[in-house]
Amino acid sequence: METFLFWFCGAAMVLGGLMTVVQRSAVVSAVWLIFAFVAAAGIFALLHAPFVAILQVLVYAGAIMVLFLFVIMMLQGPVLEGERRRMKPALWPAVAIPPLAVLVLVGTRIADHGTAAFTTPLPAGFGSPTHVAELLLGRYLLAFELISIALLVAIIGALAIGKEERKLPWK
Amino acid sequence: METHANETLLRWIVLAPLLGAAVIGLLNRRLPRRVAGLLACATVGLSFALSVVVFLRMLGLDPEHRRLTDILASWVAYGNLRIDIGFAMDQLSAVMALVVTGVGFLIHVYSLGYMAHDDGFRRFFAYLNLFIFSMMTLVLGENLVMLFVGWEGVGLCSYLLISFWFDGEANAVAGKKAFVVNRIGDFGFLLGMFLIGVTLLPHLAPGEGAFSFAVMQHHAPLLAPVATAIGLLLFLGATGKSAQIPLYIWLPDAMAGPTPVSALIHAATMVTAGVYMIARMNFLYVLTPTAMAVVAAVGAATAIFAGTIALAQNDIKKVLAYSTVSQLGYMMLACGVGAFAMGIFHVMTHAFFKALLFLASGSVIHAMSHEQDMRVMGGLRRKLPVTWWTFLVGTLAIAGVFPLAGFFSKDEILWKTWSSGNTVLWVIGFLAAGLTAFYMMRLVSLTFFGTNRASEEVRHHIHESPATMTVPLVILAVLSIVGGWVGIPAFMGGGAHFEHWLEPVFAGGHAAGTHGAAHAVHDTTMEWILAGASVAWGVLGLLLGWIVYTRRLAVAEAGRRFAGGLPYRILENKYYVDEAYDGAFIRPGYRLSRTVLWKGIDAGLIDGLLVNGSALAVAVVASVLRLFQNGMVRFYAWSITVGLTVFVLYLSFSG
Amino acid sequence: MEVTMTHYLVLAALLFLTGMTGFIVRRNAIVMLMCVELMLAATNIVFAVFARAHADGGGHVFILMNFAIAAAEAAIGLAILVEIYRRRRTVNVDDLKALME
Amino acid sequence: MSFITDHILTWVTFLPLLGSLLLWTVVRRDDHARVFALAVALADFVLSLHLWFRYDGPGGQDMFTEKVAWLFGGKINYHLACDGISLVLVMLTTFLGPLVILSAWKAVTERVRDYMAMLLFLQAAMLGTFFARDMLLFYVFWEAMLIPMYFIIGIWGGQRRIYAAVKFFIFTMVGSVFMLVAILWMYFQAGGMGLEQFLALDLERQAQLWLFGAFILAFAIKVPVFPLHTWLPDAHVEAPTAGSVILAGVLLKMGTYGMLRFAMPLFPAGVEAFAPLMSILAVIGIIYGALVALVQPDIKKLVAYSSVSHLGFVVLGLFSLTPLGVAGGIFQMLAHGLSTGALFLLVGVIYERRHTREISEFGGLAHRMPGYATVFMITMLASVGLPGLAGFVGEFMILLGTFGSTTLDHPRLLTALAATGVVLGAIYMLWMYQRMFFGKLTNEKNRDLRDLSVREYAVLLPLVVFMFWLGVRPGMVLDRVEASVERVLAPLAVPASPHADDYPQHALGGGTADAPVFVVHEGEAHR
Repeated sequence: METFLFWFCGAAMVLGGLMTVVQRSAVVSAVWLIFAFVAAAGIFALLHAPFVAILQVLVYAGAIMVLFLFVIMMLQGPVLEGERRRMKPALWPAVAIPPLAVLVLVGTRIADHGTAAFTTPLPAGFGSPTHVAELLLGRYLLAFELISIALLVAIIGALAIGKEERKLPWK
Repeated sequence: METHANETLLRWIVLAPLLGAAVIGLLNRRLPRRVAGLLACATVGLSFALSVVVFLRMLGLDPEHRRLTDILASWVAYGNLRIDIGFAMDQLSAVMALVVTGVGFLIHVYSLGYMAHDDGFRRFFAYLNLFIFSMMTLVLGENLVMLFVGWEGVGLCSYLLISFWFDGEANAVAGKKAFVVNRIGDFGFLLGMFLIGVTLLPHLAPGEGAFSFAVMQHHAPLLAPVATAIGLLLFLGATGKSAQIPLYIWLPDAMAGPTPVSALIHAATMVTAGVYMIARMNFLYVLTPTAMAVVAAVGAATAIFAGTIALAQNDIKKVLAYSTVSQLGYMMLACGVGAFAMGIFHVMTHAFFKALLFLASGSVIHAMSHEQDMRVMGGLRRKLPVTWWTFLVGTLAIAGVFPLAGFFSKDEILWKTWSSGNTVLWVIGFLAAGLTAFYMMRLVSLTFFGTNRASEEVRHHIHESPATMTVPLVILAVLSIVGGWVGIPAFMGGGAHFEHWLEPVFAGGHAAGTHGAAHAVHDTTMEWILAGASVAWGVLGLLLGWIVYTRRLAVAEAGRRFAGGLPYRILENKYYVDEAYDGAFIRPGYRLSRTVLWKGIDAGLIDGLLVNGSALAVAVVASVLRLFQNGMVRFYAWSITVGLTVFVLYLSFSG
Repeated sequence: MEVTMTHYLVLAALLFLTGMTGFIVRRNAIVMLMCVELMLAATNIVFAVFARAHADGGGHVFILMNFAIAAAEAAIGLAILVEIYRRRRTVNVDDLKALME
Repeated sequence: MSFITDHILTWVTFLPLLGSLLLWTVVRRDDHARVFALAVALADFVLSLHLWFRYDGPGGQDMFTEKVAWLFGGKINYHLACDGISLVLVMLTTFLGPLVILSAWKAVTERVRDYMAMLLFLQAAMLGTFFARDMLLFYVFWEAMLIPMYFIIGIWGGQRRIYAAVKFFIFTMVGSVFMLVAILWMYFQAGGMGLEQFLALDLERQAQLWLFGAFILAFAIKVPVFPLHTWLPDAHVEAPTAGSVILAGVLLKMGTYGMLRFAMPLFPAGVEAFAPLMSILAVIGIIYGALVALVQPDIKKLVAYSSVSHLGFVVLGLFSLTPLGVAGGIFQMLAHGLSTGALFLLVGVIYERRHTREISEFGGLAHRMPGYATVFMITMLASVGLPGLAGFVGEFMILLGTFGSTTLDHPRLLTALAATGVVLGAIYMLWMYQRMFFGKLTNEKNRDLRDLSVREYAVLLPLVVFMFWLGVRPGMVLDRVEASVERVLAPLAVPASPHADDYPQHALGGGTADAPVFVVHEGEAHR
């Protein structure tokens, strides 16, 4: 069952990713990306990270991608149009070779050394919201707080950038 | 080296004029002119009074203990280098202090009249007071560095006062020239001091200041191996300050300053600082016959050299200036032959009669509406009676007519030169004495005899100077007559009091210094003969000068045209020494600095080739690299990808 | 064939390379941002894999951090894009050469 | 107050930084910015007075030490301390700070807030550099100085300000990079960044030579030593007045301070090998700077080249390796900071009025501006080393120290050549003065010049007072520096007795021949 789910979700993710890149229209790309993210949530679930999987759907596929779609809709015209011209064929190898090289490398590595399995047994409740929450508000409290500040700054920053004609309260 | 009596009055002798200078300088316009002038005179007068008080106290002491000190504070104390801010007065500095403050006071009073209508009245008196302060620091400084402080201070005041009327380009240039030439001398002075310091410092006991005169004298044997070098270096300093060959060139130009300044600084006091310094360092000079010989030779050469130039000058102050240079040569000559006391004696008498001559010439200039060219003077004898009589006294004194002050000092110098076996130097000195008499009489003749050659308007304004100016003249005239009587030599039945007074200071000098005199026969007959000869020679010079320039002007004209006028032109142009210095040092130096160093090395080589060259190299590399900086985000991303890939590959193959 | 750790990692690598390539190839700034999100998701998978391998929940916490970063990045990035679009009427990066010089 | 006095160095260093941050964030109006900056600078000066009066390290050791682990578990520390040498330079910095701000009161009208903030930021970096006893911390402060100076020249400078700023930046950066490499190398050897750890290293001769070269390059550029000086005239000419004053007054001393604090004690073998070269370059710098200053048509450039000359004296004093020469060098740093700082301020005064610095544009200024002429005269005399003013003591000690140096090859020749700089100094200064102030007032544009204002007097008079004060009472500096100099020079182990052998033993009464030349008498150092 796990095997099937992995191949299913994995294939869906790769497909989603490829379609995101290939599709000309930004809207279609975004939709494919949501597809990939939902599949990623499946992968997380398979990796015993249920809480993360849920958040992946809620935050990523939900909130962030909605934001993207929102902006695309807001900007309308040019964004919805496809890209005007394709890349010059002469440059294709330049783009393709590095990732392919990495893939070849990975392939040879696996051929040489085989695969590695998960060995460590997992405690009960691993990856559950309770477990993650304990860590988040315990061991990683400082990081948690810092990230909250980062988010706050991002909010203010986005506001400052987006506000029209610099009508900011402090200017 | 014994414990010296403490005398806290010394500091007030020095500081009183400084106080005056500070008050006048700071309050400036808020101070009424009268108050400023009187304050300046009062502070110098106070200095003089205190000097007299200390002098009298000194008389009451036994000769061996006539050294009073007053240490104010430690100035520099680092490791075993100690320099104190302190003053000391012994017989030598007592003489100098009395002369400086006394003559200084008279000249201050004189200036009240002379500068009465000048805009810079207050500034003038502030500078003048500052000068007295510096000069007293020089004279009373407890150590060589304090002396140097005063030395530089008087140089500064000289600079300020020469360029006092800074409107005129010439005045400003002359002031700068004086300062710079003095600085060249200071270069030698500094190195001499360093040599002393480095030699003595390793051997000092704690608390001994290396530059203290007493300490140096105590350790004089240590200095013996380097005495010649020190002596010559210090003498370079003295040639600057006391206007000896080759650094005399600033003094004649310095006459651009107000006349009281010429009298005080460039005749009576500051220029004798070099002589004072050498006399002060006598314990060192007696260790080095070579340096002494150089001092004597340079002194004699300067005496005759400046004397010849004075023959052909037309500016009344320039004549006096060259005469000063010449007289300073005499003083150096005296020091060089070991007769330090005579050098100082001449410093004193010269201060009287030369100050007198300058002040009197100032009176003439004042009367002539600031005209200084003797060719348009003449016949002033009747219109300026006081000036005329006092000027005559000064002339007779400088010519060495018995029994005026100049006779005793000059005669003694010549005698000591003769008796130390330096016949050549004696001949030079003797010739120069005749020259002095001749050109001084030329000056008198052109100025006071004959008919007045000035324009109608100027002639109309000729008047005798006010009392503030004439009273100092009279006092100085009296001093020029009687000033020499303190040193009537033994062979004339005098007590040679002056020499005996200074004896403790020059004790070392007399023991070892007058090497020639030690085996010379002390022949009073010879002394009489020489004295008679020099008086006769002087009178001859005077008569000749009077006859040629009052009665037989045609002879003078013939002299001028002698050999196509070439010798005269050379003299008139001061042997072209200024031009030679200009061509040899100043212009090439300027051109070197400008074209080679600045434009060549700085802008061309370093900046052009190295700095901008490397910048160019960077620019070439950068222009290649800029192909990559094309502003395309995607290109950047691709670059990162490639880099990352290479990195991953490297990692996996290396590990 | 049993699904091992390697499978997951290769999957993550594939996703990452896809995102990376997309970032280079696409000209539309919004799509480029989406590609960045894709790469971030790939790294999240790696985190999850190693959290599973070491039985350490720290990896999950890190994924959450990454979410926050991704959100912030998206917010700022999109805000900038909107601003650029207002001024330049385009979001095509080839037309945006202000970075040059 | 103890919360201040317990961390006095941190307060002194970071108060200006705090001030600059507040300027950027809180203060809005220009006139407020001026007053605020002045208040901060004055407060910093007052704080530093605490150091001045409380410093009494009898052995010249560090005091007021603050050490907090910073990175890598204490291998790199936040380590500030103050000894006599740091102390006097810090006092110079904090003293010039308020004056500089006051001098920019009216001269700067654009972006006043930023300007003041830059000045305060710069001050913090300079103070940190003097206090740092951890090499990384030192390097951070050292580089931090570049940033505000770069902007001060680049934003508020003259016509060619960009060229000058970039030139300044690149010159100093090139040197610093080599120094950074050397610092890192030593860090791995010593296992920590502490200065005392570096001092404890026992390096091979070859290594020392390379490291010394790297350090000295950075410092020599900063000083600047001939032939690395060409950035200086450009930077000075283009920099605004306050920038020039700080640059000449303090920044250049970073180079000589670095030599004394780091390069010389760390690498005795390097010093031994390079001292002849450095002293020759110093002497060339003295004469060369003076000669080139002579022909400058621009006052500011003239003063800039005179700095090259004066700092040549400092370098010469340091590499004489005698306590006297080194202490003289430190004293000269102060004197130069006062006199050249004042000269730049004076140039700024006339530039504000006439917007030109060509000497030929002036002449006869003494008529219209007697007060200005007087202050200029005093400053100039201090600069040429007239006794009684600050310049003399330093030069005297340097030359005397060099004259008696045992390590240089021809100490007397070098001294003689260096002393010609004294003569040349008088020439170029007096000539400039004569052309500017004397003569008739010919240029119509100078007809209506105002004399110094009260504010300008307030800027200049403290400097003038200290020129006199240091000239007459140098002891207040020398006493604080003396023991620290001995301490810094200790690793160099200079053979003490120089020329004692030159003298016949009998003249000395025997026995005293090997007494050291410059010894600190017992007890005297503890005054």
